[in-house]
Amino acid sequence: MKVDKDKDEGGIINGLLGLAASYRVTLTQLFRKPLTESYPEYKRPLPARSRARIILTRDKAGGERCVACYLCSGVCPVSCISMQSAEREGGRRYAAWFRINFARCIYCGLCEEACPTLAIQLTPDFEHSCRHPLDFVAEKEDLLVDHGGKDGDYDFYHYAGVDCGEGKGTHEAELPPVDIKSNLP
Amino acid sequence: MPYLIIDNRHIQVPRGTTVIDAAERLGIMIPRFCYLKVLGAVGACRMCAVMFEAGPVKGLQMSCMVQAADGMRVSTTHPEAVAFRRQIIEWLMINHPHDCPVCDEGGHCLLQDETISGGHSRRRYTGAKRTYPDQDLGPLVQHEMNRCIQCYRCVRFYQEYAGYRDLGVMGIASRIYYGRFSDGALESPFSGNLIDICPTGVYTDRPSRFLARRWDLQRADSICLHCSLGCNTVAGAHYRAVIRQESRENVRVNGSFICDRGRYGHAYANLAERPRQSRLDGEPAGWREAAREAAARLKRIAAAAGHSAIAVLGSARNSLETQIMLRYLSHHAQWRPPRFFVNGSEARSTAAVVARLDSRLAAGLPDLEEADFLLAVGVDPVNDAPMLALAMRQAARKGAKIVVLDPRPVELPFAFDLLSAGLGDLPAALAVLVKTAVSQAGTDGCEAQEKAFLAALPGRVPDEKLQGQLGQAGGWLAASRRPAIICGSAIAGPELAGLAADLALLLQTGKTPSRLFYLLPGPNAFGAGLLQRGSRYFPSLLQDIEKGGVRALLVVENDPFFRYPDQDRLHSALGKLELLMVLDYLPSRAARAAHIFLPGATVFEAGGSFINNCGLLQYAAPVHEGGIPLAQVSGGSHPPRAHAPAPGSEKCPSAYEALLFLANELAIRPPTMDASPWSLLPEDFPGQAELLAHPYPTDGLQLLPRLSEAESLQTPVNLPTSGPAAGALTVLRVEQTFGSEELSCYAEPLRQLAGPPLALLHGADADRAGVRDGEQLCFEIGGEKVELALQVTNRMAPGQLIIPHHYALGRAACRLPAVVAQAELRGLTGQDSPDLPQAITES
Amino acid sequence: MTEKVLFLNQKFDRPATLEEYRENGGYGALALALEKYAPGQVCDLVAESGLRGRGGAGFPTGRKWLSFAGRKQGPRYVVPNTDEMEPGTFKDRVLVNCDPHLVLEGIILAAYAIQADQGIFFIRPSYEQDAQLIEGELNRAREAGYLGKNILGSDFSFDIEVHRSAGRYICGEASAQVRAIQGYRPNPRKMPGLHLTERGLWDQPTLVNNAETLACIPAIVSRGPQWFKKIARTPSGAGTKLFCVSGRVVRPGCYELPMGTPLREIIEQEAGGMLPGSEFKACLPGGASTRFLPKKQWEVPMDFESLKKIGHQLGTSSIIVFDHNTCLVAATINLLNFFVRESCGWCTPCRDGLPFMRHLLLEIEHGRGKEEYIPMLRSMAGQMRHAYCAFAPGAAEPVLGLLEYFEDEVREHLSRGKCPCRFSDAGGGFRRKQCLT
Amino acid sequence: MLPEEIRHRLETRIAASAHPRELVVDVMYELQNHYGFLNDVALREVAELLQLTPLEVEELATFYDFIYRRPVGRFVLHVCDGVVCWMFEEQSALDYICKLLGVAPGETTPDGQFTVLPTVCVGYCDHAPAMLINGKLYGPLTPEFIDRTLEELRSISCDLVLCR
Amino acid sequence: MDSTGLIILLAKLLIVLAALLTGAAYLVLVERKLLGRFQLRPGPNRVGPAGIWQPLADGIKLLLKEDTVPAGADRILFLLAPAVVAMVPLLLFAVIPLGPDLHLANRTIPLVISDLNVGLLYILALSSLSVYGVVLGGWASNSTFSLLGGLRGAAQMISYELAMGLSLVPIVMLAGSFSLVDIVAAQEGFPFLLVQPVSFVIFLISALAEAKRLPFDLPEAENELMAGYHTEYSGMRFALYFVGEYINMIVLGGLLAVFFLGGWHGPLLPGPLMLGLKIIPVPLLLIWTRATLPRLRYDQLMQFGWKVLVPVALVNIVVTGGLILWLES
Repeated sequence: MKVDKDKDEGGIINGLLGLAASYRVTLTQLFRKPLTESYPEYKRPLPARSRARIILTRDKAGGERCVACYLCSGVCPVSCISMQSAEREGGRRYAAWFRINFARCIYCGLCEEACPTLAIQLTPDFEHSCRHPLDFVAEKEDLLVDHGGKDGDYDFYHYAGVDCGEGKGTHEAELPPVDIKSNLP
Repeated sequence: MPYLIIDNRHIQVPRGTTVIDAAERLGIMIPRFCYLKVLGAVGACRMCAVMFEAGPVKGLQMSCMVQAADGMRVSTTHPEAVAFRRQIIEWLMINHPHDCPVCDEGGHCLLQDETISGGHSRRRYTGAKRTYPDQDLGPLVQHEMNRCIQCYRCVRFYQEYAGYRDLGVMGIASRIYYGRFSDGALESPFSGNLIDICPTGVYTDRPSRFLARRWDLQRADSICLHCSLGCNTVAGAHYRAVIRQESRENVRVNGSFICDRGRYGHAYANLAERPRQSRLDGEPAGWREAAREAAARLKRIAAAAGHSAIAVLGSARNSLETQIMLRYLSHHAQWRPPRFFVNGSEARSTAAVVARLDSRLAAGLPDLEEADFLLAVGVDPVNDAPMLALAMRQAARKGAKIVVLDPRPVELPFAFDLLSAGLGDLPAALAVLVKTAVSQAGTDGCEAQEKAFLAALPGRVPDEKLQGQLGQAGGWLAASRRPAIICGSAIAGPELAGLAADLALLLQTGKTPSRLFYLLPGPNAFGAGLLQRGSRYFPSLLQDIEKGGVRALLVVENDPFFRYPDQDRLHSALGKLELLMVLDYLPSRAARAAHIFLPGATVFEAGGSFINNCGLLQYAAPVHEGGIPLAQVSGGSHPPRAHAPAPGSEKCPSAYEALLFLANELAIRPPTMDASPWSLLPEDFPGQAELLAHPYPTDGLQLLPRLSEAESLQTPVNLPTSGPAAGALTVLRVEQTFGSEELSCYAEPLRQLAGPPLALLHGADADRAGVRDGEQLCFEIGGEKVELALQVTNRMAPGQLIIPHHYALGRAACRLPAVVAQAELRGLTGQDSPDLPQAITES
Repeated sequence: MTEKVLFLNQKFDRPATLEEYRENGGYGALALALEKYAPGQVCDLVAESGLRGRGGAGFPTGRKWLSFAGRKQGPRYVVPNTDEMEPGTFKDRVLVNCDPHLVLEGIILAAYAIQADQGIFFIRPSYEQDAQLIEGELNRAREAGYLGKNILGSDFSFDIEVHRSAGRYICGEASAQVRAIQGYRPNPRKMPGLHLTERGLWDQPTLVNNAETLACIPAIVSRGPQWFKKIARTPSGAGTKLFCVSGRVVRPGCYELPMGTPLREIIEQEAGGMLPGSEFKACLPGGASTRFLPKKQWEVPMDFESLKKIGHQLGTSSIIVFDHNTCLVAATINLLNFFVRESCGWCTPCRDGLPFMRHLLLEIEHGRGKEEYIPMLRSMAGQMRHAYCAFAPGAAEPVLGLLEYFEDEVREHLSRGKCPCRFSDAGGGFRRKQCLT
Repeated sequence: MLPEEIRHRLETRIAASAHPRELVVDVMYELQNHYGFLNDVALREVAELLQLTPLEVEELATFYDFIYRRPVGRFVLHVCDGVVCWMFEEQSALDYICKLLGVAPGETTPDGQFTVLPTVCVGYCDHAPAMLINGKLYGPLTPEFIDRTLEELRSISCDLVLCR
Repeated sequence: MDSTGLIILLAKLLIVLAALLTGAAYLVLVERKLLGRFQLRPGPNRVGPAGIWQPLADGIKLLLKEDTVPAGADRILFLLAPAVVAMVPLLLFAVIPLGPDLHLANRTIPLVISDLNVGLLYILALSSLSVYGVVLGGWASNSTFSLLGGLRGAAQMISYELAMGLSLVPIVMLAGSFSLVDIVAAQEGFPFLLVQPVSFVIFLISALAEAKRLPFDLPEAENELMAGYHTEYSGMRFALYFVGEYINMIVLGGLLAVFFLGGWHGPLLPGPLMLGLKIIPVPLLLIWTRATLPRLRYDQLMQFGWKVLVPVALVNIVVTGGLILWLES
């Protein structure tokens, strides 16, 4: 009730004038040219950070970046990501299979935030529609692309400190492996 | 009882409690890396620093190194302490790799938690990181030294706590290295605990490597079924496969650890060859269809040949619910009472144990740790029940004297005295030992009955050396204040179990609070023992089958072929049956031979209650729904998209539910509609009232039959004092840590560790037979050949031939009777000469 | 001429023999003690003398000995610690080489005082020559009846064996030394509320004392504790002390001087002053694990209390003298290098913290330092005092000294973006860095 | 293989000891002297003699710096880099010796004569800069002194072994 | 009534129905187009040129959609409720005179479907009936959203019906008849708007509220109640609610024209066209209002209805009555 009293301060005239002013505003809009871009005829270039279809990128050497750490599936609020991690020859961890159910995906981008290897990325490509819900289920083959996407130079395994066949101590900022039998003090 | 203040909260703790533990009691988790309650404090990581503001100790101190004292005021959040702990984390992280995403520890990593909770997020150290080469530590544990933060937990557990000496710390300064001398499998059967203990990912679970994150696992509290100790575990399943098992702390049973057999023995639940399809006369059939047909045939047989033509065989791995249902069903259908043991000796031993173990005597593993003298008879702890060895080691570390009386070359991770007595001599030797002890300690206060009993015990064994050793051990026993007798049932018969109880009672009357600890032949053997009262043993049942008195046999989660000595007899007998119905989850021979087969559910799918060797009833919760593991459905690539269940993946009812279904079909209605298993309990079942009131006690329920005084000291004292005639060998078929237990022998990594089976022979016998160590021996048994490498040792009792139950020995080895006298040995080999060389022919 | 206690029989070119030692009253104290004093009385004498441990920590020796009373029965051990591995310290080598029997008599007296059965002479590998010398002298002492069963006809039996170490500074720490002797990894180990004097070697009461400490005992027993105490030049000191002077002085060496002799006097008179062309810049007054002592403080009397008053430690009283040409940042790096290498790897501050500090100093030395490194160093060095044993706090001392007295020099590294020293030919024919300023 | 004589001597000593483990350093020294360094065979023999596991011996062998787990030459030059020696030669003595012998620190000369190792203070600070060769102390070092000493050592036929 | 009369009546019915339904359908398009332009977008423009076939496409789509009935719904009521909503405005139009009587082949054809002498009461009665469509639809759906929507609708419509009825009393007083034909006839000289501006405003606002359009669309407030009382409807039944709403808008225009703007009276143009011209601005005004005003809060809505509109309408009656008395006297 108190609210009304406060609001009533301007009086009926002011109220009516305000009402009229708002009608005028909408009316002037009516005669302006629509801003709409007609979509299929004209496709607006979207920023790289737009969040639409998800891809799995590769590192510079062409290897899969995904290490199947389950962080994306762990953080996904709609549980649309599932995978099975496995060990590749040489000790590299990778996804034996990797599946995103785009029918569930809400394109929130949390998976991309969580990804420690920059493997999973959202792209501006939003145009995908299917008739059958199961056609929205994308497997690793469907998700893998042959480029590095954003920050294509980063290679997790160069910094991770795990041996994937190149030997210990060969990556960025690593000392050669400790030789405990060394005679040096 | 010191009274102190931690973070403005008051607490009183027992004397000797460290401040870190006192804080934990208040729910204040002081960060730590090197400290583990069971391993004690060493103060190496410096992570648990807190501020002592008042009291006998002042200033910043490690809370694990300071014992709580009166008047202490401690602040865990003092800025100086927080700053110091932050600094410690930063120091620890300068060399820690950036590999959490590919580390299996990620998600349940103490280092991760404490780094994040400590707020360390920016790297100030600009130098390069130290790296280490890794080692191959065998099929169970994966090594990744780069992650190490040098907390020393692993060596302290491995060397100090568990007593194995092949993993240690090498190097110095910031080049400390934890590992073995060279690549190779860890020797300790407790190596899996390194995975739980390591605060980061240096040791990770190898069989489940890269399979799942902890947060994705379906986890539930479970019970280990691989021996009778009933250790507590947490099982984790992912994508319909049980992939990991961890220990669960229970101070009444296993403490904080479990053995590797328990940790990795769960593979049987995920086997590709696990039967998941019901079969009706060899043809696949629907579960209900098969079960209905079974009921129909049972009715027909009962009508034609009488109710007693139907017999039931349960097992020591049945859940208690299943056992109760079996008994209820057979009672109300007027079938023969259920049998639970294939081996008659096991059945009698278990009966003796159940009859003799009462709460005055029963000890748990923690009680053994407190004992000052341990006498183990007929037990090879590391092979029979590994966690027993760990408990015994804790007693040894506290200074207990330990004596093992066994025919086998027992190896234990601590100093002990091995008294080698042949299998037949065990009861007598035990009697001599205790007689010596009691007479040395004095028999004052003994009633006449006890004195008579004592007098009737044999005073000597034939072997002079053994006699001397027994005398010495008797002296130690007499001097001890808290002795415990550990008695096995794997090789020794019921006489030994009875005698052990008698002796424990006798010692107790002699004012020594002695305890008794039995091992049993299965995770729920105790339950079977309680419910098998009045029923005869399997061999007699076999006779009835052969005579045609029994025409239908219902086998629930058992495989008579796995252990029954005479395979041919068993085979022909079961062939005579009109109906052999098998309910199991293992791809067993019996399952293949069944007319009607119903697939069962494992403990991970159905859950169940089990009574361990000390009479403690514990409940294992179901972990997951079950079904064919996704990896098998998909064959490694991505699983099918459709939601339809894969063929054969319908959820298998538990044995209890299957029997309930059968009972309904047979119009045997349980008294209550909800059919709580406990409502079907026989009235003389111990703890029945409590079970009805609290059906699933969370912390276990001690179920020990009440024994009257009159029941004590009842063993017939005319004990055998010698084994088979000279020149003959007693064949012992023994358990092995890995590769011999019915369930865990399906686990591939454990099979790798089990290695090829060995036959053990005493040096003197080997000399007589003219065979040498390492020789390949060929045993011919009923036309089948078993090849075994011979190991000659003088640490065992002469006159025995020791052969492990081993998955690789297959059915031929099962034919060896547990004990062969001379004549039988001859018959076994089909030769007439009593001499050894004929029994063992060189290949 | 001051009183000599330890270097009474100094021959400079060779060790004193048993005969020479006996001529000067050697083994008289032992005979006296066995004859006149009960073991407890010997402990009392030592306590009265005010003798404090010469190994670095300065714990009152008498108090340590007295704590043996009432300890559990069974074998007891004496471990004379000759594992000095601290840079700049060589007094035990000189002492043993000068008068081995003095040390032996001290050990036997200590053993008598605490009723020990066995002595284990712990010697570092680089003193192998001395170990062989001792082994020879032990045999001589045995032949003369000072060791073995029923020493000098009394019912006291005691023997000493030599334990050779295989290196590592940490073995000088008492509990680590005990573990080293037992054949375990020599990490210092403490049990809450338990001391070595209760559970040491093989869980038996064990006395670990520096060789120099033990060498003082015969004089205390034979000439009286009051006499011993009064030799010192300051009331807070007691007895004499071996001062090892090394570094850029004319006559580096080991000098026996009364406790409380001023530092300047030791350097200028005994050691002959600075080398030509060198100026005193700083010194480490007590070995590598003490703080740099600047010139303004060099009048300080060298004893435990006086040094403590101005924020320094006597340590092993090994005076390492730096001249004005030495870059103290580089010197600290060298010291830290030693500590990093010799850390036993037991606790985190020592194992991982010291390399971090060395890294920061190296960055500063190589001109890559940042302003924030100075507070970082200061805080880390301060945190070191919460490490497991005294090793890491000792290692942090030079850094703390550097930041306390020579912060300007550190800042100069930062502001110049490089070390303000350059290489020149000097000192023994090798190229040497010299400060430009 | 270990000569019977050494083995016997060690076994006697071990049998006489109340705590055999106490002798582990001495046994390692002994076998190191015999083999030149403590190789894996020697290490296993130490373990066997003392009834330890190879790992337990390795735990100690890798801890101590005077137990050599890698091959060394006939003479091991432990060149002191303690602060006093450093003050006089600023790494140069080590550099000089390495240059002279053509090896890096930790390496052995191709003729198997010398191994150069930097080492912590050898307790010869009054003769800084100093070094330790097979247990014998040398100092103060100058280029000429080093040249002369190494020449002398080369000409010595027998091993000058005090400790290594 | 003879057969010709019946045929004529049926023809009138057909014409009116066709015009109303087409009008309603295209009003949807007009609304979407206009709202689009108010919001600087083009509006529907894909089906046919400028989207003129959009209503057709919508109709086909809605017809083809599955007609679902939620579990637990009161099936009969659920099915009937939309029909009530759609029928009421159609029936209302029966009493609106479209023009002067037409004389054709010596027959007088009144351009009204039915000239009830209680036409105004008929209107009030029918508009009360439409409350049932809302309430029953909401209740029968067995859904919380629907029920709340129905409740709100009932409260709102009943409240504003009062003001609406009161606002028409002066018109009756002026015209002296309840017949709409008479009311139109009474305005031959001047439209009542000039003498009854207050009534006009009250009627306009109440009618807006009756039509449940912005700013009075609380019963179907999307961001609170999904779609209010018709949340659970689908396909053609869903469409019926909208048919009802849009016809209602046209009928509202007709009523305004009849009561205040002189009905079909006007210069130049024939009656029905004149009426049409007067009707058209009303839906446009409503659409404009929808684009302009935000939704009221519920308490504001009730307060406005009961505390402002009803008293003002009462005062207006008294004043009008006084004036009439004064003028007559």
